[in-house]
Amino acid sequence: MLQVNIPGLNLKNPIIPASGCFGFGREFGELYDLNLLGAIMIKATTLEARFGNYTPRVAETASGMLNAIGLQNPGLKKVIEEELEYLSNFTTPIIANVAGFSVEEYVEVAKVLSESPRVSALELNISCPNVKHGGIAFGTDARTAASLTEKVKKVSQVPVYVKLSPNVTNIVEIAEAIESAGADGLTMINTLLGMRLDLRTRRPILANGTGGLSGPAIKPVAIRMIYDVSQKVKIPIIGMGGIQSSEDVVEFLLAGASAVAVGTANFIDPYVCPKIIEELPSVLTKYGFKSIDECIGGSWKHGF
Amino acid sequence: MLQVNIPGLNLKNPIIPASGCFGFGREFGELYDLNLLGAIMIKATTLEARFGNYTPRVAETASGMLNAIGLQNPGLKKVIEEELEYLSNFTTPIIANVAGFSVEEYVEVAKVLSESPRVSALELNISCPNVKHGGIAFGTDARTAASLTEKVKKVSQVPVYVKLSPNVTNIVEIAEAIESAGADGLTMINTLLGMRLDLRTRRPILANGTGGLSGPAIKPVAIRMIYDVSQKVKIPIIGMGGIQSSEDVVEFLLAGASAVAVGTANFIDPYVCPKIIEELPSVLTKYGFKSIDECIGGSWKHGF
Amino acid sequence: MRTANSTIIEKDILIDNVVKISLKSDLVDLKIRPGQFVNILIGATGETTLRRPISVYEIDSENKSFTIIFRVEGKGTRLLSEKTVGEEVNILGPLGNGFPLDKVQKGQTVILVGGGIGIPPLYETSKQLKKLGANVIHILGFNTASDSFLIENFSELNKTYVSTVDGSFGQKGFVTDVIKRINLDYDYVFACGPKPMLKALENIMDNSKLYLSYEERMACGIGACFACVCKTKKSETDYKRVCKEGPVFLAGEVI
Amino acid sequence: MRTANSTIIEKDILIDNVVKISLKSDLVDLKIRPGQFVNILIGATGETTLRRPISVYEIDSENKSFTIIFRVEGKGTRLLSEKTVGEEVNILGPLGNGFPLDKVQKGQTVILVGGGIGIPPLYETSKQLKKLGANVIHILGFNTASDSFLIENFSELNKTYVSTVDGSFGQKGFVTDVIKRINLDYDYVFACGPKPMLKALENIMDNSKLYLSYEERMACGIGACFACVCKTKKSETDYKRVCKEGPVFLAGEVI
Ligand SMILES: Cc1cc2nc3c(=O)[nH]c(=O)nc-3n(C[C@H](O)[C@H](O)[C@H](O)COP(=O)(O)OP(=O)(O)OC[C@H]3O[C@@H](n4cnc5c(N)ncnc54)[C@H](O)[C@@H]3O)c2cc1C
Ligand SMILES: Cc1cc2nc3c(=O)[nH]c(=O)nc-3n(C[C@H](O)[C@H](O)[C@H](O)COP(=O)(O)OP(=O)(O)OC[C@H]3O[C@@H](n4cnc5c(N)ncnc54)[C@H](O)[C@@H]3O)c2cc1C
Ligand SMILES: Cc1cc2nc3c(=O)[nH]c(=O)nc-3n(C[C@H](O)[C@H](O)[C@H](O)COP(=O)(O)O)c2cc1C
Ligand SMILES: Cc1cc2nc3c(=O)[nH]c(=O)nc-3n(C[C@H](O)[C@H](O)[C@H](O)COP(=O)(O)O)c2cc1C
Ligand code: FES
Ligand code: FES
Repeated sequence: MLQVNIPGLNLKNPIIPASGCFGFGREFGELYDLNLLGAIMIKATTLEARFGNYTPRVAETASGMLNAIGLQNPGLKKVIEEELEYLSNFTTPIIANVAGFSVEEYVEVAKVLSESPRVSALELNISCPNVKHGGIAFGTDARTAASLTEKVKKVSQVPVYVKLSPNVTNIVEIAEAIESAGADGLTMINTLLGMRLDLRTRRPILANGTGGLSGPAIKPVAIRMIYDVSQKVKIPIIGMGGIQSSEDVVEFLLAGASAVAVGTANFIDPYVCPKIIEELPSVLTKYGFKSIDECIGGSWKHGF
Repeated sequence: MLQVNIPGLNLKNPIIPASGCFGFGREFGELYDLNLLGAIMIKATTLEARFGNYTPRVAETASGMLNAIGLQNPGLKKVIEEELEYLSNFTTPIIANVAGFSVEEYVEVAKVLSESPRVSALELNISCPNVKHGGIAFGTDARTAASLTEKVKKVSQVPVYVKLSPNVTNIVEIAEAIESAGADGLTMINTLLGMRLDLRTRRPILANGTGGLSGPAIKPVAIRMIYDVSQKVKIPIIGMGGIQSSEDVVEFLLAGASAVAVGTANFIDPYVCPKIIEELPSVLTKYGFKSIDECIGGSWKHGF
Repeated sequence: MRTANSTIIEKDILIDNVVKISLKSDLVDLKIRPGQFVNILIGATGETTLRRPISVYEIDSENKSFTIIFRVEGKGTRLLSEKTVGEEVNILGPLGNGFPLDKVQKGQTVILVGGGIGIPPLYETSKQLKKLGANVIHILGFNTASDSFLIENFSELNKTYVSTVDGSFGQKGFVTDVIKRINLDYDYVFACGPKPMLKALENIMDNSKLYLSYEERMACGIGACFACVCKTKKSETDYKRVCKEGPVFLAGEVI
Repeated sequence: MRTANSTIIEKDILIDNVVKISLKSDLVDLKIRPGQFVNILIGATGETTLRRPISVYEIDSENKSFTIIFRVEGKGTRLLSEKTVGEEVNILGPLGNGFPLDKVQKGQTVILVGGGIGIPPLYETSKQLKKLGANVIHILGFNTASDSFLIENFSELNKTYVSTVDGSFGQKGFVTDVIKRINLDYDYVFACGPKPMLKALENIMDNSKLYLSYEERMACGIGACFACVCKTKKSETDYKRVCKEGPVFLAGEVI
């Protein structure tokens, strides 16, 4: 009932922990069997190891949080040798999140990661708002995004999903450009740019100043963007932004997502992914669905 | 201590109910003395009367709400003859919110409203996300926004504040263009475009499909945008987006706003504006401020 | 109309998912009219942002309290149902117009028609109509016997007919089937219930005597936000606000 | 480490804004170590989204309960302080490494240095060190006498020195002033308190014997999100997570 097939990914269920909210799986692996998951989106990987931003890196907001981790990761080599090695203990498909500060870096990281037998698909992160150069700069202009997608597609051994930034005037235009450039799928949304100030210090709470807003607060924005984009592209969408429950999952599927990723909710309830996977069948039944496929795009497809 | 002077507006305090969340003041006038308020932003006015969108027009979201009222209003003539007439019973400055579906309409509405002795300033609403044409279309492109601002400035008898849409890739660029076009001030932010689906009907909850997201959920986005824009323009900003408390007000002032507007919170606590006005002095004192002026831009100005 | 922190002094579960709560509240001093509603702040912003509109079921001026009855629908009503005696909730009210009791004269016949969770606001209405000396008749509709509630309370006050869709209690069918069968003369009909019931009444009753209580999603509840607006026949832009000019409208007044 | 719904079985206000809460919890079965912390879900998302990290003050394995002591700082701790006996909270734990009790041998001297709200985690530490047969000495620092708490509890266990910044109780000045005065030999120092206190200790104590408990804003609390990371001297990109490799680090281990 929960099975979903999208390029490179035969998912036994549509629930995927979101990149950056699940590390490389080790910590959650202490809490439950990672094989329960539909797939795993691992933390953004850059060519070299990065420490990321200074702390504080997180701040709470109403029904959400800001983060400015700054793409901390052990670098491509260690990700392959240590993290993907650890993940070889599981059969769950791995989606590797690719970040960079130049086209060349993106291409190199994507090429090498895609060659790993442990990686089923790439998620091209052109929407990280927390680094000064790179990241979001590649995701807010349709031509830049398309050109990067094309180059990565050329070298990748596995399907390429491109992660869209919500911080744009016209997300449909960017999605269409990325589709035309050959992307196999889209993942959306990354975080909204936000800030909080500390009244005592009179300064931003985050050392980085701005951060990415995630959590239930942004769900309506995510639903709207997926609803709009899914009607204009043919490639599948992995939806995310504020998912906390099985009901939220159904809402994302109805909006037009084929699978979903859960980010911030992992911090609130570390068991949230297996919990949703367990509950999803009965919630689907409650709302009259016989399968995931029947849900996808149900809010705008005819026949409902 | 709470006094703020910005073009056209000598505010006895910086607290203003936001446009569309306060009607034309009559209903809240039954609850408290409207003269307590710093100013009042009245509901968007178009040339002709408009019914607006079908219902449901509102939906709840995590720490926020969606609305798609669709610029319902009695039309320019009635606003002047009936609503502004009612507001003549009070001395609080009125900021008239100007909407339209064409440049000509904006210019005509702005001209006539600005001639009313009861109107102290205009708020040019180029960011309403809830109508198919006009509204937001004027606010997401820097050149269109600047050209409209220029035309309205030519006919207006009072200072013109332009209300910015957060649904853009680069809000600083648009703010700068509007400043160059002669705007006297900015108001920001209008709502974020969002959507919610009803799992039972499998359709958007709002009859209009999408709606504008407001409330505490969007506060971090508002703070970030005001922080960025206020450092790049010289004209004052009236800040809004999720304000619920005196602490929130101080956060907006520190980010760079000179005054603030309170929207959604009026629905949660109809007395929220007078309550904030009463508490604000002690909250300012608590955080070591002697005046509003001292707060404004405090997060990025030197000497703090 | 104003806000008041009101204390829950009694709580009953009438049937599965239908809860009755009595509140000690200064709002009672403001003279609540039958058919009016209040707008309840459930609690923490984030969980529920907006207030929830609920009609007044009964008013006890002496005890300075009033009672509401509501069905657990979603998050807000669930959280409200979990509150316990002694807890405070902030309530805005009284709101709206209420039923036009001022039109009713002694000896006139008023039929009160309620469907499901639309029934509670008719109770105080019935009590006050009786005090006015009107002949009051209740027609209450439910889906099935196990869904029914308040039948005894209404029966104690005035003559009460009941219908259930499946015939498990009272007459099988809809309230309109009862109305057709008993075929009464009447001066007024006041009705509250699901939209299809209100439509059905419009089709068979004298619309100049029929007052219907409407529901619409609300934000402010006081007339300021234009969330709850209905069109009228007068013009393309003429409107009524359910929260302010309503929730009770003469049949045909709004479309 | 796992989550458990834990029931508040006791609640005390120690001084203004400092609250002690005991919880019946299955987490106790997982063997909590002194200096470890738990991550508490305060309640409704929206009001507080993230969990709040609080150290363990005392463990009662027999009674399957543990105790925390916290200061009301902001929204989360305020809401937690308003919870009553009988209420449940969801707790994730035990988290972090705790103090290195395994390094301490019978007869060795351990100085426990605590400042303000950093004092509570030293209590279970002291109890277990005593059981191990170590000589334990407490040095507790407060701002002023009326801010002080737990002095008696610590005094009952082991020798306890107190300093207050304004001299209103114990020695006037900082914990470091006490240390300089008593000039003790020691095998280990375990410390928890504000950053300036930890820095001051690094300056005057033998860093190879000094273990410091750090605080950092957290999201996951389990090592997955990289919110709470500190640099080390090893390289520009080497790091430790306060929630996983910490919160207790050897002096100089992180910068
Ligand atoms: C004037 C008026 C009087 C009412 N009187 C009663 C009453 O006496 N007893 C009773 O059980 N119910 C009554 N209702 C309906 C009641 O307001 C809704 O059932 C309730 O708001 C649902 O909230 P929820 O959080 O449980 O559901 P959710 O679906 O979680 O609510 C989400 C949002 O939708 C709104 N909403 C959902 N359903 C309705 C609805 N039917 N009408 C208006 N808004 C809705 C909620 O207020 C909230 O803003 C009345 C509604 C109106 C407008
Ligand atoms: C490992 C560890 C152990 C701790 N043990 C204790 C203890 O035993 N007793 C005690 O009183 N306090 C302890 N603290 C500090 C405690 O976590 C904060 O005081 C608390 O999180 C503040 O939350 P709030 O909602 O009241 O404040 P708010 O300012 O409203 O919190 C907003 C956000 O900032 C975070 N935050 C604010 N202050 C701190 C801080 N000092 N450290 C980490 N995050 C913070 C909150 O967790 C929350 O995410 C500990 C912190 C850590 C990291
Ligand atoms: C702490 C944190 C770290 C994140 N790191 C990454 C990252 O490395 N790469 C990425 O593509 N997205 C990253 N994200 C974004 C999430 O993958 C996700 O798109 C976003 O948080 C919205 O989903 P949510 O609301 O469920 O958290 C991060 C989010 C958070 C909260
Ligand atoms: C119900 C509703 C109606 C609104 N109508 C208008 C409007 O007519 N004109 C306008 O410029 N903004 C309108 N807004 C936007 C608000 O003025 C404000 O910019 C926005 O809601 C953010 O502030 P808040 O989070 O405090 O509500 C409306 C908002 C709401 C919630
Ligand atoms: S709910 Fe705001 S006008 Fe009726
Ligand atoms: S809080 Fe997430 S890694 Fe430490």
